[in-house]
Amino acid sequence: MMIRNSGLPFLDFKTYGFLKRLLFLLTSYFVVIFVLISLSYVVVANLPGDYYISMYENTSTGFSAGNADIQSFFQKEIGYFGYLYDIVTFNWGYSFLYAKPVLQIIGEVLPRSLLLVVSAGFLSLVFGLFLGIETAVRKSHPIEKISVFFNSAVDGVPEFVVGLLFLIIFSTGYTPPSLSVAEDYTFFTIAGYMILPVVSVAVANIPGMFLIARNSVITDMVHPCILTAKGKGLTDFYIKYKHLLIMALPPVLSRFGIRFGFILTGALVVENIFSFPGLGTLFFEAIQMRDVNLIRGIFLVSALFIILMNMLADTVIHIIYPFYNEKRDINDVL
Amino acid sequence: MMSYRIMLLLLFIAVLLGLLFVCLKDYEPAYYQPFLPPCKDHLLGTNDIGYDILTVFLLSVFNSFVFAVFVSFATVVIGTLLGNISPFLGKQSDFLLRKTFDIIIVIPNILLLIFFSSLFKPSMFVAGTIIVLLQWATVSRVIRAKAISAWRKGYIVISRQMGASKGGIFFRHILPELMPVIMVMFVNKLRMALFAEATLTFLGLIDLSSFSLGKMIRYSTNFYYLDVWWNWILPPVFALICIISLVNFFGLHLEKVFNEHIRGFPV
Amino acid sequence: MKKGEMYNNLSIKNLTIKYRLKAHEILALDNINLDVPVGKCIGLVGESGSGKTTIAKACMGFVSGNGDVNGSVFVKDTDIINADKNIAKKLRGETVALMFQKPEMYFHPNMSIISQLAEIFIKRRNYNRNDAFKEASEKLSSFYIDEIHQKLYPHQLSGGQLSRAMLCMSMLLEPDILILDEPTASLDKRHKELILEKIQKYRTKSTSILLISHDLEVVTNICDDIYVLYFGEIVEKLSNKKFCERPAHPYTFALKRSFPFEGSKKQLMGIKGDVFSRIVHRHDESHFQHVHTVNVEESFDNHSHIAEGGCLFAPRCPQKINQCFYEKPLEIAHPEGFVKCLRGGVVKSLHVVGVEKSYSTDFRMYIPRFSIYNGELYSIVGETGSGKTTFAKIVAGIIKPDSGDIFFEDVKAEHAALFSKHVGFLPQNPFSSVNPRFSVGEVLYEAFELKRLDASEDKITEILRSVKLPTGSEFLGMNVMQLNAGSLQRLCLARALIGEPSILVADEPTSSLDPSIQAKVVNMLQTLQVEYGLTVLFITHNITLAQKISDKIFYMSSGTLTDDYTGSISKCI
Amino acid sequence: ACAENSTFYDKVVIGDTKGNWGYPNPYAHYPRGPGYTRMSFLFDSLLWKTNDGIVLALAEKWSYDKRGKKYYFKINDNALWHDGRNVTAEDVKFTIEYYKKHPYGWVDVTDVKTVEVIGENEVVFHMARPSAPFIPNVAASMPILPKHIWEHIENPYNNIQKETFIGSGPFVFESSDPVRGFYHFKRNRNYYLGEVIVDNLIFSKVSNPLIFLLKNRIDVSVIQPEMIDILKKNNFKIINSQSSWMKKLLINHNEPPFDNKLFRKAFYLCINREEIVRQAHRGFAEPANPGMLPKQHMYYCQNNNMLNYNPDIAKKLFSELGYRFENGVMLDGDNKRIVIDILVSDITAGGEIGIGRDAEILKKQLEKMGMKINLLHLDQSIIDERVKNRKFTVVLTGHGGIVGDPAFLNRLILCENGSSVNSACYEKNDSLIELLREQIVEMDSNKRKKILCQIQSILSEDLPSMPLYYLSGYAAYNNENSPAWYYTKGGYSIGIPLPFNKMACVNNDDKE
Ligand SMILES: Nc1ncnc2c1ncn2[C@@H]1O[C@H](COP(=O)(O)OP(=O)(O)OP(=O)(O)O)[C@@H](O)[C@H]1O
Ligand SMILES: Nc1ncnc2c1ncn2[C@@H]1O[C@H](COP(=O)(O)OP(=O)(O)OP(=O)(O)O)[C@@H](O)[C@H]1O
Ligand SMILES: [Mg+2]
Ligand SMILES: [Mg+2]
Repeated sequence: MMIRNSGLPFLDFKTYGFLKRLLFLLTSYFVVIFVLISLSYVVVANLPGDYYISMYENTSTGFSAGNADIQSFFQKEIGYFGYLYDIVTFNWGYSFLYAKPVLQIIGEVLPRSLLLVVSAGFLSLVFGLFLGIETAVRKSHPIEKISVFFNSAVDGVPEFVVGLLFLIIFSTGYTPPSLSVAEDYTFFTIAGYMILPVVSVAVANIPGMFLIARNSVITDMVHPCILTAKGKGLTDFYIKYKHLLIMALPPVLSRFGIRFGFILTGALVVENIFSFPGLGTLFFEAIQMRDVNLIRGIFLVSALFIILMNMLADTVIHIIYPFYNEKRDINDVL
Repeated sequence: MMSYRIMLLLLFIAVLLGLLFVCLKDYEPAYYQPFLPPCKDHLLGTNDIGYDILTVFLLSVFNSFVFAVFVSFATVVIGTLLGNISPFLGKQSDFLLRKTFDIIIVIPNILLLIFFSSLFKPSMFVAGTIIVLLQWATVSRVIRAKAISAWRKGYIVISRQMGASKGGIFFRHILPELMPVIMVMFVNKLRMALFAEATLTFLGLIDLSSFSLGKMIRYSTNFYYLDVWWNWILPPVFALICIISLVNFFGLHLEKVFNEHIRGFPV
Repeated sequence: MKKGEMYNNLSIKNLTIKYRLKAHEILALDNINLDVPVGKCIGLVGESGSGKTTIAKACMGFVSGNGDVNGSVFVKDTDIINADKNIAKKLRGETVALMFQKPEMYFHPNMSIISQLAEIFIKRRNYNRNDAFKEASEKLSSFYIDEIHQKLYPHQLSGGQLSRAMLCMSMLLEPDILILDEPTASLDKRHKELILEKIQKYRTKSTSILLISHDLEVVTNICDDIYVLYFGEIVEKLSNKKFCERPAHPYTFALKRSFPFEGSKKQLMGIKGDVFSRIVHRHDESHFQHVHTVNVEESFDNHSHIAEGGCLFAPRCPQKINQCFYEKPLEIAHPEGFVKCLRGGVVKSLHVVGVEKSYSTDFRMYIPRFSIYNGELYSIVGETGSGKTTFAKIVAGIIKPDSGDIFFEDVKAEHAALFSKHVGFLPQNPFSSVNPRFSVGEVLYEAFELKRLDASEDKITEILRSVKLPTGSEFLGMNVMQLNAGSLQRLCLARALIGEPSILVADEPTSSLDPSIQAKVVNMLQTLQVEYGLTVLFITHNITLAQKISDKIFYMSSGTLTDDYTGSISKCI
Repeated sequence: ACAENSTFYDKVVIGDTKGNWGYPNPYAHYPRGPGYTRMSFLFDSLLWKTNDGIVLALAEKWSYDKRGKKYYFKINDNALWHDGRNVTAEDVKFTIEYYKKHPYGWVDVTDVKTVEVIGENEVVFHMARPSAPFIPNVAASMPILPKHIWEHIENPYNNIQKETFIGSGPFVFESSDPVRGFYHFKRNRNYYLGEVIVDNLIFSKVSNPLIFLLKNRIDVSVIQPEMIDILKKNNFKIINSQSSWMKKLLINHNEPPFDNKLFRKAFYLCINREEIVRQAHRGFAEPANPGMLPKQHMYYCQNNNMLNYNPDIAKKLFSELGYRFENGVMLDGDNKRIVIDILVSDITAGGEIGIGRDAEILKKQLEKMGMKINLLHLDQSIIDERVKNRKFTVVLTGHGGIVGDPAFLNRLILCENGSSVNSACYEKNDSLIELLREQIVEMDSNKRKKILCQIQSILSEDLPSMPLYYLSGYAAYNNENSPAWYYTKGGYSIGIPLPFNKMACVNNDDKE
């Protein structure tokens, strides 16, 4: 309040309010990130076994166990604060498994996973919203009935089931490609390899987004303000994709933020089915081999990514409608 | 809605048969020759270890369903309790709780589950508990939002103005108001639990010693190269899809029933 | 269109709208005909739920998804209801615009006010963004919404600010037909005046306004003609002047009486009964579908039916006759409009022509013309000895006038029986008007006997209950002298009401009572007036009291009656 | 010179379901068969194993004294490093020293005392003690490192600079991306052993080898036994190995009741190995011998004490030990039910995670006897750690390496430095320890076989661990698009049961 009146005359108070809320959001995200970092430290530090054991001990080769040289090389413990410091300074350690810095290896793999997750996520968001709006305004049209029926039927069917069904369908004719066989990366090869995983993840997630969006739109569609908009003589298209959309978007986006974790999960599983060399595959391997730094790195990166998506969703909500969260405040209730 | 009823009936029958098997027969089915094709004695043939697939299938449906009910029930109960607690405890605890939701929600569940299962392959019970612990937050978040908007409603403000206690208001007004949401959440979480069980077992993250649909799919897909698609792989896949659709339709139905009086007519 | 007839900007023809609900339908509008001529401002009044907003929306071509619509609404010769969607879209905003009733609901919650206005310019007038916002800002400022508030979101503005913004929005494209649904509902007096001025100014030669309001003051201030809507039917159309002077329909009349006009000190009394809605349904498969009304107290299963074709207002009408329940009233046209009433409008309960009475003491009273309409409460005040009681007694038939005629409901009162049938008399001093040896019961039995009615237990109970007296046999057996003054006066009132007289003449009924009892008796009178349509002639010295309860106050001065006592009251009373 | 009549393959893709096996240099590959294999295509050792037995590789000539104290190798004059330099005796000496300084997981060089360079291309290994497995496990396994590169490398672990992939093998490193399971090697045009007939060798990760084989996306892959019929129908060549992988129960000998020999025997008699093979592996496995060595092993001894499934004898033995059976429940002396926790790892051949049906069947079999069995499925690493710390009663686990030199018996039974995590750590029978120590230094193979026969019969008596079944490997390759791969008898290197012997890609006819 003080700032608004005196300190910062160049900020009008709407912007000020916006910044304040954003700052609040950022600090709370900061807390979340901090907790996650600590969690990753604690959980991983307590993993039984270590890289040395996984790598060298369960072999029938007769490697001399207890070789202090190797062991000490692979079993460095930096302690919690060291870890915090390293994380903050982006020195995320070294992946023994891939003999590269964790950030580098993640940097190599992340784009592929991102492409999978983000394209599937946004496909489902955009498709879901589009279908949701279009069917919601066509109540009791056969198309609406069919799409609602179909989407309700397949909503929540696990990605791996979709992937498996795709595998069945395509293993008879077109072979699901494996990214690994490719020697070169060109747009078309990548697109070719991506298509089934992406479609699997997207198909598994579209129904959910669709139903959420449609629900939201149906409630908003009877909002009197739509009548006002019609009264202004605006076109149907404009009303649908401006008025309806910005009313339906905040709840849909906030659900999307939550769902994003699930999409990521689904992507990991689909990676498994299609032998897609993404973060999921990397993570399984890292866990199996106890590549501690890589485990932490992947955990943090995925968590950060989910946070980022949530943040993005929140920010978009804020931009669309700065008071979305205010209306859910507990202050008036206490 | 017709198909919905029929599916409900089918699920009911399947669960009942599963129950029958659990009660009457030895819980573990007997060994026969592996990979028998479907025949009179084994309507769906036998699997790699020589179990009658139909028996395994029914037991799996039963187990998966019971698991899902357990998980969703626990999730919703915990979620509802914690989602309603903030109006009683105050602003600080509400803040803490909300941060807890936020943290739990952004934790990549699967990664944490992989962690846990690398410590020990959790049994279905333990895995269920972990899922509950990771999932209550989403329920709480929704319930809290609904509860708070309920607490803001005019008649509750008036009740409070007339001196009603918070507890009294909670049981008289808030809980009935939340009931539809809770039911819908329950259905959602039921679906989520089925989903999670199938996915995690498929990935081999849950102890594979009890029967479940995920386990069936996992084992059967190992033999994708054999002629077992129709009798072994697809039954659990379709059963899973059917149960999930059924749960969805049930949820849709509930939502419709609950929303009828809330929602206005389209303009 | 016939020559000489005025061109109608907006013309509603035979509009019927039904809302489908689960078990039944609601008949929101029933065969409405309404014209809004060019350059005119037409008012539309009626109780809540009578269908005003439904009309307003229909004029925009909006009917709820569950509505069935019949008939047409011509906007500048285009039937907006049945026209092509795109044509209707073009008309909206540009030719016809509606200011919605509840602005806080009808604004988009996620857009700032100014952008909701500016987008009209952008989309309809192809302005660029900056110009649109500038223009919108100017417009909003002219509606007294400052720049800070313009940028806010609907939930941050007060009700009044929103309604001004909504009004501004509806006027933005300068439509020829402006429909205003409660434009002043949440405005303070100053803003109300400013806004009314704006509306007045908006009305030009080519534009016309349909104003819907509960605020009769506003309606009478700016409207040329007024339509009165009751239960989805237009029951009366009348000019502003007539509305102010004397509306014909008992509903309009009652509505007007319920409104607190400026300067009026009368206590407000609502219209008897309540409406909920008019529903069309059938009880089960074997029944025919039928229309009937449902009151608030009644459930859908247990409701009163009115016979098909009866007057809708009949159950609430104080002057209903049997015919009202089965005969549909037709429009009775008069130069300034029409009225739908079987009795041709509010009847005169009492009409006095040229009554003259002189006493030997040089007192002469002459009343050339005096009438009370059904359900009204008139007070007569005046100096002592000016002839109030004389007049009262003449009306009650106690004194015969020297000359002149008295009519009850247009029937000339020629013999005593008519007087006793039509008039109940409540004397000044209750103690002297009952036999001190009588018990309560005996007093009432006597009255029943006198009026040649059967005094059944039920009737006595009912009559006692209507004046809020106990009904037990104990009470009936009590000697009247044991009663306190208030109870006794109420007993007298009950006695006067036996036989359902249409006029109650009360000659200073409260002067001998203490203030509290006086208040109770007066309240009772008013309740009776509303509930039973009792016409009351109230004689008192207490002008303040008269102002509180009367529709009109007459001043008696040495035998002449004048009604100019109410000079200070607003023009519309 | 003879290249015309031998077919030349432009590109051969080897499919693999796991994909990542580390980087193909000695210090960065996974210390498992497939990891070593990938490396072996780039790095040659002194000798190599094929179906002809031990053949020459970098060594042109070799000999050893009968006492096993000295080994002599003459290095092939034509051998070149991929960067064009000659392979010299110095490199060999350097390699041993380097491995001594920075132990290499695959090869144990502690038995070599010193290496003496006696000519430009001649070396003599002086042994600290005689070592029977020296030739297969060191000389035919140890990748020789180029001195000029590795002498500059302080820390070899996790060093994946491009020059660390320079070896002397038939293929030259082109690229690798372990995340994708992708390895690309190119033909070594100057290979000293003859013409390399594969131009591009690619290892690639595939999700389902069968489909990829059928679609000709890959040319060779290890397969599941049930795929054989389909592939045969499609003209694929099917090859298989001898029993090369063993599933067994590992026993904690410090923990009662398994510290008792008789109890172990009775317990083992309760296990129907045939049924496990029949039900869990549909016959595509072989019931294991209590003496551990499979039938095909060179040192296998016929043994009458097979301890086949016999619940009656088991019951009798249990009764002698004081256990009682009541209503199908097995009770101990204190009337308590016998409860046994079994840690289960679903590991299967190749270090991969199997379907894991064994435990299910095992549990059923044992519960039929009236014991209560708790199965605890655990991650391999956790099992390893618990075994290492001896925090278990019984573990169901498995390992390969049973086709190579029987030196592995020592690692699997004794509990000394150099033992595997899968070791039974059984040191209660002194004569067994004695015999094991003896067999490893016995250079005469006949005498060695005798010792090993004794060892095998003691093993079937004492049951330090309980072998359940052996698995064999199966592979299929496309006859037209890839060279004739084969499973090496006894496995290449220290006994790797994989079909990817690098010599299959070398046409060494013209050497004669
Ligand atoms: N969508 C709808 N469905 C069912 N009934 C409706 C609907 N809209 C209006 N009604 C009913 O139609 C009748 C007329 O409603 P309308 O809103 O026109 O009243 P009104 O005269 O504007 O009242 P107010 O003065 O309170 O604004 C009411 O009985 C109302 O309950
Ligand atoms: N949530 C809010 N955020 C920001 N400003 C608000 C909010 N609610 C109200 N205001 C502002 O506070 C002022 C007072 O609003 P309030 O609703 O109390 O007015 P009011 O006296 O009830 O007016 P009216 O008679 O028009 O209803 C207005 O200027 C309004 O813009
Ligand atoms: Mg209205
Ligand atoms: Mg207000």
